[in-house]
Amino acid sequence: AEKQKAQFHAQIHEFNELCWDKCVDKPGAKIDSRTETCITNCVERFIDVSLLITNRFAQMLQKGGEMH
Amino acid sequence: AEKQKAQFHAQIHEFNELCWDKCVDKPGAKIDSRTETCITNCVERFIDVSLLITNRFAQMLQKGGEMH
Amino acid sequence: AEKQKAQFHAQIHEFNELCWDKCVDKPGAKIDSRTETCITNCVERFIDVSLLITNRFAQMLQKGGEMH
Amino acid sequence: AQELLTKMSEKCFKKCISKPGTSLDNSEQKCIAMCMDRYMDAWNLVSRTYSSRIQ
Amino acid sequence: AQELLTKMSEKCFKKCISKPGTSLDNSEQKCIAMCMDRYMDAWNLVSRTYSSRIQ
Amino acid sequence: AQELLTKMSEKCFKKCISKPGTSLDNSEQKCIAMCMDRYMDAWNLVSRTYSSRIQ
Repeated sequence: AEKQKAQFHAQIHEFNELCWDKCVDKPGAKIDSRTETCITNCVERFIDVSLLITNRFAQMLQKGGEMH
Repeated sequence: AEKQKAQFHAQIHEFNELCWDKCVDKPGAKIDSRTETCITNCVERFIDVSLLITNRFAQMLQKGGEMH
Repeated sequence: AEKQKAQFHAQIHEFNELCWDKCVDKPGAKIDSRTETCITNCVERFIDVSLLITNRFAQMLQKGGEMH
Repeated sequence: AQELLTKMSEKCFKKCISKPGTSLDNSEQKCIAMCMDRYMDAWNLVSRTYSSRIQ
Repeated sequence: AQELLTKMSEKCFKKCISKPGTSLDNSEQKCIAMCMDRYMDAWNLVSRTYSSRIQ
Repeated sequence: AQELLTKMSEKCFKKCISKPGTSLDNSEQKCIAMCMDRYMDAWNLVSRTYSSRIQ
Protein backbone atom coordinates (compact mmCIF):
# COMPACT_ATOMS: atom_id res chain seq x y z
CA ALA A 1 0.00 0.00 0.00
CA GLU A 2 2.92 2.34 0.78
CA LYS A 3 4.40 1.61 -2.62
CA GLN A 4 1.08 2.22 -4.33
CA LYS A 5 0.73 5.55 -2.57
CA ALA A 6 4.20 6.60 -3.69
CA GLN A 7 3.34 5.59 -7.26
CA PHE A 8 0.11 7.55 -7.09
CA HIS A 9 2.00 10.65 -5.95
CA ALA A 10 4.64 10.25 -8.64
CA GLN A 11 1.84 10.14 -11.22
CA ILE A 12 0.27 13.31 -9.84
CA HIS A 13 3.60 15.12 -10.11
CA GLU A 14 4.08 13.91 -13.67
CA PHE A 15 0.56 14.91 -14.76
CA ASN A 16 0.84 18.22 -12.98
CA GLU A 17 4.06 19.18 -14.72
CA LEU A 18 2.72 18.21 -18.11
CA CYS A 19 -0.64 19.96 -17.69
CA TRP A 20 0.86 23.02 -15.99
CA ASP A 21 3.11 23.54 -19.01
CA LYS A 22 0.20 23.01 -21.38
CA CYS A 23 -2.50 25.03 -19.61
CA VAL A 24 -0.95 27.78 -17.47
CA ASP A 25 0.50 30.71 -19.32
CA LYS A 26 0.79 33.48 -16.76
CA PRO A 27 -0.37 32.58 -13.25
CA GLY A 28 -3.11 35.07 -12.22
CA ALA A 29 -4.71 36.13 -8.95
CA LYS A 30 -7.21 33.28 -9.21
CA ILE A 31 -7.41 30.13 -11.28
CA ASP A 32 -9.87 30.91 -14.10
CA SER A 33 -12.44 28.44 -15.40
CA ARG A 34 -10.69 28.08 -18.75
CA THR A 35 -7.48 26.96 -17.08
CA GLU A 36 -9.48 24.65 -14.82
CA THR A 37 -11.20 23.00 -17.79
CA CYS A 38 -7.90 22.71 -19.63
CA ILE A 39 -6.24 20.96 -16.68
CA THR A 40 -9.12 18.54 -16.12
CA ASN A 41 -9.25 17.64 -19.82
CA CYS A 42 -5.47 17.40 -19.98
CA VAL A 43 -5.37 14.81 -17.18
CA GLU A 44 -8.31 12.85 -18.62
CA ARG A 45 -6.88 12.82 -22.16
CA PHE A 46 -3.42 11.90 -20.94
CA ILE A 47 -4.89 8.89 -19.18
CA ASP A 48 -6.77 8.02 -22.42
CA VAL A 49 -3.55 8.27 -24.41
CA SER A 50 -1.66 6.06 -21.94
CA LEU A 51 -4.39 3.42 -22.02
CA LEU A 52 -4.60 3.53 -25.81
CA ILE A 53 -0.85 3.07 -26.10
CA THR A 54 -0.65 0.35 -23.47
CA ASN A 55 -3.48 -1.68 -25.02
CA ARG A 56 -2.17 -1.28 -28.55
CA PHE A 57 1.29 -2.32 -27.36
CA ALA A 58 -0.13 -5.45 -25.70
CA GLN A 59 -1.91 -6.36 -28.96
CA MET A 60 1.28 -5.89 -30.95
CA LEU A 61 3.18 -8.18 -28.62
CA GLN A 62 0.51 -10.86 -28.95
CA LYS A 63 0.41 -10.66 -32.73
CA GLY A 64 4.00 -10.00 -33.68
CA GLY A 65 6.03 -11.51 -30.89
CA GLU A 66 8.73 -9.66 -28.99
CA MET A 67 10.18 -6.28 -29.82
CA HIS A 68 13.78 -5.67 -30.86
CA ALA B 1 28.18 13.25 5.72
CA GLU B 2 28.39 11.13 2.55
CA LYS B 3 24.70 11.62 1.97
CA GLN B 4 24.97 15.36 2.52
CA LYS B 5 27.79 15.56 0.02
CA ALA B 6 25.73 13.70 -2.56
CA GLN B 7 22.80 16.04 -1.94
CA PHE B 8 25.08 19.05 -2.32
CA HIS B 9 26.33 17.75 -5.67
CA ALA B 10 22.81 16.99 -6.88
CA GLN B 11 21.88 20.61 -6.06
CA ILE B 12 24.85 21.95 -8.00
CA HIS B 13 23.82 19.93 -11.02
CA GLU B 14 20.25 21.15 -10.78
CA PHE B 15 21.27 24.82 -10.39
CA ASN B 16 23.82 24.52 -13.15
CA GLU B 17 21.33 23.15 -15.65
CA LEU B 18 18.77 25.81 -14.82
CA CYS B 19 21.22 28.71 -14.91
CA TRP B 20 23.08 27.41 -17.96
CA ASP B 21 19.81 27.39 -19.88
CA LYS B 22 18.95 30.87 -18.60
CA CYS B 23 22.32 32.58 -18.98
CA VAL B 24 24.39 30.92 -21.71
CA ASP B 25 23.30 31.54 -25.25
CA LYS B 26 26.30 30.68 -27.41
CA PRO B 27 29.36 29.44 -25.49
CA GLY B 28 32.31 31.74 -26.41
CA ALA B 29 36.08 31.51 -26.12
CA LYS B 30 35.93 32.91 -22.59
CA ILE B 31 33.18 33.33 -20.05
CA ASP B 32 32.23 37.03 -20.21
CA SER B 33 31.38 39.12 -17.18
CA ARG B 34 27.72 39.44 -18.15
CA THR B 35 27.28 35.68 -18.19
CA GLU B 36 29.17 35.43 -14.91
CA THR B 37 26.90 37.98 -13.22
CA CYS B 38 23.84 36.27 -14.67
CA ILE B 39 24.88 32.88 -13.29
CA THR B 40 25.73 34.23 -9.84
CA ASN B 41 22.42 36.12 -9.62
CA CYS B 42 20.55 33.13 -11.00
CA VAL B 43 21.85 30.83 -8.25
CA GLU B 44 21.24 33.45 -5.53
CA ARG B 45 17.71 34.24 -6.70
CA PHE B 46 16.85 30.57 -7.13
CA ILE B 47 17.83 29.98 -3.52
CA ASP B 48 15.69 33.02 -2.52
CA VAL B 49 12.72 31.60 -4.43
CA SER B 50 13.12 28.17 -2.82
CA LEU B 51 13.28 29.69 0.66
CA LEU B 52 10.30 31.96 -0.01
CA ILE B 53 8.24 29.02 -1.22
CA THR B 54 9.32 26.70 1.59
CA ASN B 55 8.54 29.28 4.31
CA ARG B 56 5.22 30.26 2.80
CA PHE B 57 4.30 26.60 2.48
CA ALA B 58 5.12 25.99 6.15
CA GLN B 59 2.91 28.95 7.13
CA MET B 60 0.04 27.63 5.04
CA LEU B 61 0.28 24.23 6.67
CA GLN B 62 0.16 25.83 10.14
CA LYS B 63 -2.81 28.04 9.30
CA GLY B 64 -4.94 25.90 7.06
CA GLY B 65 -4.21 22.34 8.05
CA GLU B 66 -2.95 19.64 5.75
CA MET B 67 -2.87 19.57 1.98
CA HIS B 68 -3.29 16.35 0.24
CA ALA C 1 25.30 -8.65 -16.64
CA GLU C 2 21.84 -7.64 -15.41
CA LYS C 3 23.19 -4.25 -14.42
CA GLN C 4 24.90 -3.82 -17.79
CA LYS C 5 21.68 -4.65 -19.58
CA ALA C 6 19.79 -2.08 -17.53
CA GLN C 7 22.45 0.52 -18.33
CA PHE C 8 22.24 -0.32 -22.02
CA HIS C 9 18.47 0.17 -21.96
CA ALA C 10 18.76 3.44 -20.05
CA GLN C 11 21.14 4.68 -22.74
CA ILE C 12 18.75 3.71 -25.52
CA HIS C 13 15.96 5.65 -23.84
CA GLU C 14 18.19 8.69 -23.42
CA PHE C 15 19.42 8.61 -27.03
CA ASN C 16 15.92 7.98 -28.30
CA GLU C 17 14.45 11.00 -26.50
CA LEU C 18 17.24 13.27 -27.67
CA CYS C 19 17.16 12.12 -31.29
CA TRP C 20 13.36 11.95 -31.44
CA ASP C 21 13.21 15.61 -30.42
CA LYS C 22 15.91 16.51 -32.95
CA CYS C 23 14.74 14.46 -35.92
CA VAL C 24 10.99 13.85 -35.78
CA ASP C 25 8.79 16.82 -36.51
CA LYS C 26 5.40 15.38 -37.35
CA PRO C 27 5.15 11.57 -37.20
CA GLY C 28 3.95 10.31 -40.63
CA ALA C 29 2.46 7.07 -41.92
CA LYS C 30 5.94 5.63 -42.46
CA ILE C 31 9.39 6.57 -41.25
CA ASP C 32 11.02 8.37 -44.19
CA SER C 33 14.66 7.94 -45.17
CA ARG C 34 15.57 11.48 -44.13
CA THR C 35 14.36 10.87 -40.59
CA GLU C 36 16.13 7.51 -40.57
CA THR C 37 19.44 9.09 -41.61
CA CYS C 38 18.97 11.86 -39.08
CA ILE C 39 18.40 9.39 -36.23
CA THR C 40 21.36 7.20 -37.17
CA ASN C 41 23.67 10.21 -37.46
CA CYS C 42 22.26 11.68 -34.26
CA VAL C 43 23.12 8.55 -32.26
CA GLU C 44 26.56 8.22 -33.86
CA ARG C 45 27.45 11.90 -33.31
CA PHE C 46 26.13 11.85 -29.76
CA ILE C 47 28.47 8.96 -29.00
CA ASP C 48 31.32 10.92 -30.66
CA VAL C 49 30.54 13.95 -28.50
CA SER C 50 30.44 11.86 -25.33
CA LEU C 51 33.78 10.24 -26.14
CA LEU C 52 35.36 13.58 -27.05
CA ILE C 53 34.20 15.11 -23.79
CA THR C 54 35.19 12.12 -21.66
CA ASN C 55 38.69 11.93 -23.17
CA ARG C 56 39.26 15.67 -22.93
CA PHE C 57 38.07 15.61 -19.33
CA ALA C 58 40.50 12.79 -18.49
CA GLN C 59 43.36 14.80 -20.05
CA MET C 60 42.43 17.88 -18.05
CA LEU C 61 42.42 15.90 -14.83
CA GLN C 62 45.89 14.52 -15.61
CA LYS C 63 47.33 17.91 -16.50
CA GLY C 64 45.66 20.28 -14.10
CA GLY C 65 44.85 18.16 -11.10
CA GLU C 66 41.40 17.95 -9.56
CA MET C 67 38.41 20.11 -10.35
CA HIS C 68 36.94 22.63 -7.94
CA ALA D 1 6.06 17.42 0.21
CA GLN D 2 9.74 17.77 -0.76
CA GLU D 3 9.16 16.96 -4.40
CA LEU D 4 6.23 19.37 -4.60
CA LEU D 5 8.40 22.18 -3.21
CA THR D 6 11.25 21.39 -5.60
CA LYS D 7 9.06 21.32 -8.69
CA MET D 8 7.14 24.42 -7.59
CA SER D 9 10.41 26.32 -7.10
CA GLU D 10 11.61 25.36 -10.55
CA LYS D 11 8.38 26.09 -12.38
CA CYS D 12 7.77 29.39 -10.59
CA PHE D 13 11.36 30.54 -10.98
CA LYS D 14 11.03 29.96 -14.72
CA LYS D 15 7.69 31.80 -14.91
CA CYS D 16 8.55 34.77 -12.67
CA ILE D 17 12.28 35.48 -12.93
CA SER D 18 13.13 36.33 -16.50
CA LYS D 19 16.33 38.22 -15.72
CA PRO D 20 17.77 37.36 -12.30
CA GLY D 21 18.87 40.63 -10.59
CA THR D 22 20.76 41.41 -7.39
CA SER D 23 17.65 40.75 -5.28
CA LEU D 24 14.06 39.54 -5.61
CA ASP D 25 12.09 42.71 -6.30
CA ASN D 26 8.54 43.30 -5.16
CA SER D 27 6.80 42.27 -8.36
CA GLU D 28 8.86 39.09 -8.53
CA GLN D 29 7.90 38.20 -4.98
CA LYS D 30 4.22 38.76 -5.74
CA CYS D 31 4.51 36.68 -8.90
CA ILE D 32 6.12 33.83 -6.93
CA ALA D 33 3.34 33.89 -4.32
CA MET D 34 0.62 33.83 -6.98
CA CYS D 35 2.41 31.16 -8.97
CA MET D 36 2.68 29.04 -5.85
CA ASP D 37 -1.06 29.33 -5.14
CA ARG D 38 -1.91 28.45 -8.73
CA TYR D 39 0.53 25.52 -8.71
CA MET D 40 -1.21 24.10 -5.66
CA ASP D 41 -4.64 24.70 -7.21
CA ALA D 42 -3.45 22.77 -10.24
CA TRP D 43 -2.00 20.02 -8.07
CA ASN D 44 -5.24 19.60 -6.15
CA LEU D 45 -7.26 19.60 -9.35
CA VAL D 46 -5.01 17.02 -10.99
CA SER D 47 -5.16 14.92 -7.87
CA ARG D 48 -9.00 15.01 -7.72
CA THR D 49 -9.35 14.31 -11.45
CA TYR D 50 -6.97 11.38 -11.35
CA SER D 51 -8.53 9.93 -8.17
CA SER D 52 -12.05 10.03 -9.55
CA ARG D 53 -10.84 8.40 -12.76
CA ILE D 54 -9.12 5.44 -11.16
CA GLN D 55 -11.91 4.66 -8.72
CA ALA E 1 8.72 -2.07 -21.27
CA GLN E 2 7.25 0.24 -18.64
CA GLU E 3 9.65 3.08 -19.31
CA LEU E 4 9.12 2.82 -23.06
CA LEU E 5 5.36 3.11 -22.58
CA THR E 6 5.71 6.08 -20.23
CA LYS E 7 8.02 8.02 -22.53
CA MET E 8 5.96 7.16 -25.58
CA SER E 9 2.80 8.40 -23.89
CA GLU E 10 4.46 11.69 -22.98
CA LYS E 11 6.08 12.32 -26.35
CA CYS E 12 2.99 11.36 -28.34
CA PHE E 13 0.64 13.32 -26.09
CA LYS E 14 2.80 16.39 -26.71
CA LYS E 15 2.88 15.82 -30.48
CA CYS E 16 -0.77 14.92 -31.01
CA ILE E 17 -2.90 16.70 -28.39
CA SER E 18 -2.45 20.43 -28.78
CA LYS E 19 -5.70 21.40 -27.04
CA PRO E 20 -7.09 18.66 -24.80
CA GLY E 21 -10.86 18.40 -25.37
CA THR E 22 -13.64 16.43 -23.70
CA SER E 23 -12.64 13.23 -25.51
CA LEU E 24 -9.96 11.92 -27.87
CA ASP E 25 -11.31 12.63 -31.33
CA ASN E 26 -10.67 10.47 -34.37
CA SER E 27 -7.75 12.42 -35.77
CA GLU E 28 -6.07 12.48 -32.38
CA GLN E 29 -6.42 8.71 -32.06
CA LYS E 30 -4.91 8.19 -35.51
CA CYS E 31 -2.08 10.58 -34.70
CA ILE E 32 -1.34 8.66 -31.48
CA ALA E 33 -1.26 5.33 -33.32
CA MET E 34 1.10 6.70 -35.96
CA CYS E 35 3.27 8.41 -33.41
CA MET E 36 3.53 5.16 -31.48
CA ASP E 37 4.66 3.23 -34.56
CA ARG E 38 7.23 5.88 -35.41
CA TYR E 39 8.47 5.99 -31.81
CA MET E 40 9.08 2.27 -31.90
CA ASP E 41 10.78 2.54 -35.30
CA ALA E 42 13.07 5.17 -33.81
CA TRP E 43 13.68 3.04 -30.72
CA ASN E 44 14.65 0.03 -32.81
CA LEU E 45 16.88 2.14 -35.04
CA VAL E 46 18.61 3.76 -32.06
CA SER E 47 19.04 0.36 -30.48
CA ARG E 48 20.60 -1.15 -33.64
CA THR E 49 22.88 1.84 -34.20
CA TYR E 50 24.11 1.85 -30.64
CA SER E 51 24.62 -1.92 -30.54
CA SER E 52 26.69 -1.98 -33.73
CA ARG E 53 28.78 0.92 -32.42
CA ILE E 54 29.69 -0.65 -29.10
CA GLN E 55 30.53 -4.07 -30.49
CA ALA F 1 32.11 12.97 -12.30
CA GLN F 2 29.83 10.67 -14.29
CA GLU F 3 26.79 12.90 -13.97
CA LEU F 4 28.77 15.99 -14.95
CA LEU F 5 29.99 14.25 -18.11
CA THR F 6 26.50 13.05 -19.01
CA LYS F 7 24.88 16.47 -18.58
CA MET F 8 27.75 18.22 -20.35
CA SER F 9 27.44 15.86 -23.32
CA GLU F 10 23.71 16.51 -23.56
CA LYS F 11 23.89 20.28 -23.19
CA CYS F 12 26.84 20.68 -25.57
CA PHE F 13 25.37 18.31 -28.15
CA LYS F 14 22.23 20.46 -28.16
CA LYS F 15 24.21 23.71 -28.45
CA CYS F 16 26.74 22.60 -31.06
CA ILE F 17 25.17 19.94 -33.30
CA SER F 18 22.17 21.43 -35.01
CA LYS F 19 22.11 18.95 -37.90
CA PRO F 20 23.97 15.72 -37.13
CA GLY F 21 26.06 14.77 -40.19
CA THR F 22 28.16 11.72 -41.10
CA SER F 23 31.02 12.88 -38.87
CA LEU F 24 31.86 15.63 -36.37
CA ASP F 25 33.32 18.40 -38.49
CA ASN F 26 36.02 20.78 -37.35
CA SER F 27 33.78 23.62 -36.27
CA GLU F 28 31.57 21.23 -34.30
CA GLN F 29 34.61 19.83 -32.49
CA LYS F 30 35.78 23.33 -31.60
CA CYS F 31 32.32 24.27 -30.41
CA ILE F 32 32.18 21.17 -28.20
CA ALA F 33 35.57 21.98 -26.65
CA MET F 34 34.54 25.58 -25.92
CA CYS F 35 31.15 24.53 -24.63
CA MET F 36 32.82 22.05 -22.31
CA ASP F 37 35.15 24.73 -20.90
CA ARG F 38 32.25 27.13 -20.38
CA TYR F 39 30.14 24.40 -18.79
CA MET F 40 32.87 23.75 -16.26
CA ASP F 41 33.32 27.48 -15.64
CA ALA F 42 29.61 27.66 -14.93
CA TRP F 43 29.75 24.58 -12.73
CA ASN F 44 32.59 26.02 -10.66
CA LEU F 45 30.85 29.37 -10.37
CA VAL F 46 27.58 27.78 -9.29
CA SER F 47 29.43 25.63 -6.83
CA ARG F 48 31.27 28.63 -5.27
CA THR F 49 28.12 30.77 -5.13
CA TYR F 50 26.08 28.02 -3.50
CA SER F 51 28.84 27.14 -1.02
CA SER F 52 29.28 30.73 0.15
CA ARG F 53 25.52 31.08 0.53
CA ILE F 54 24.99 28.04 2.72
CA GLN F 55 27.92 28.71 5.03
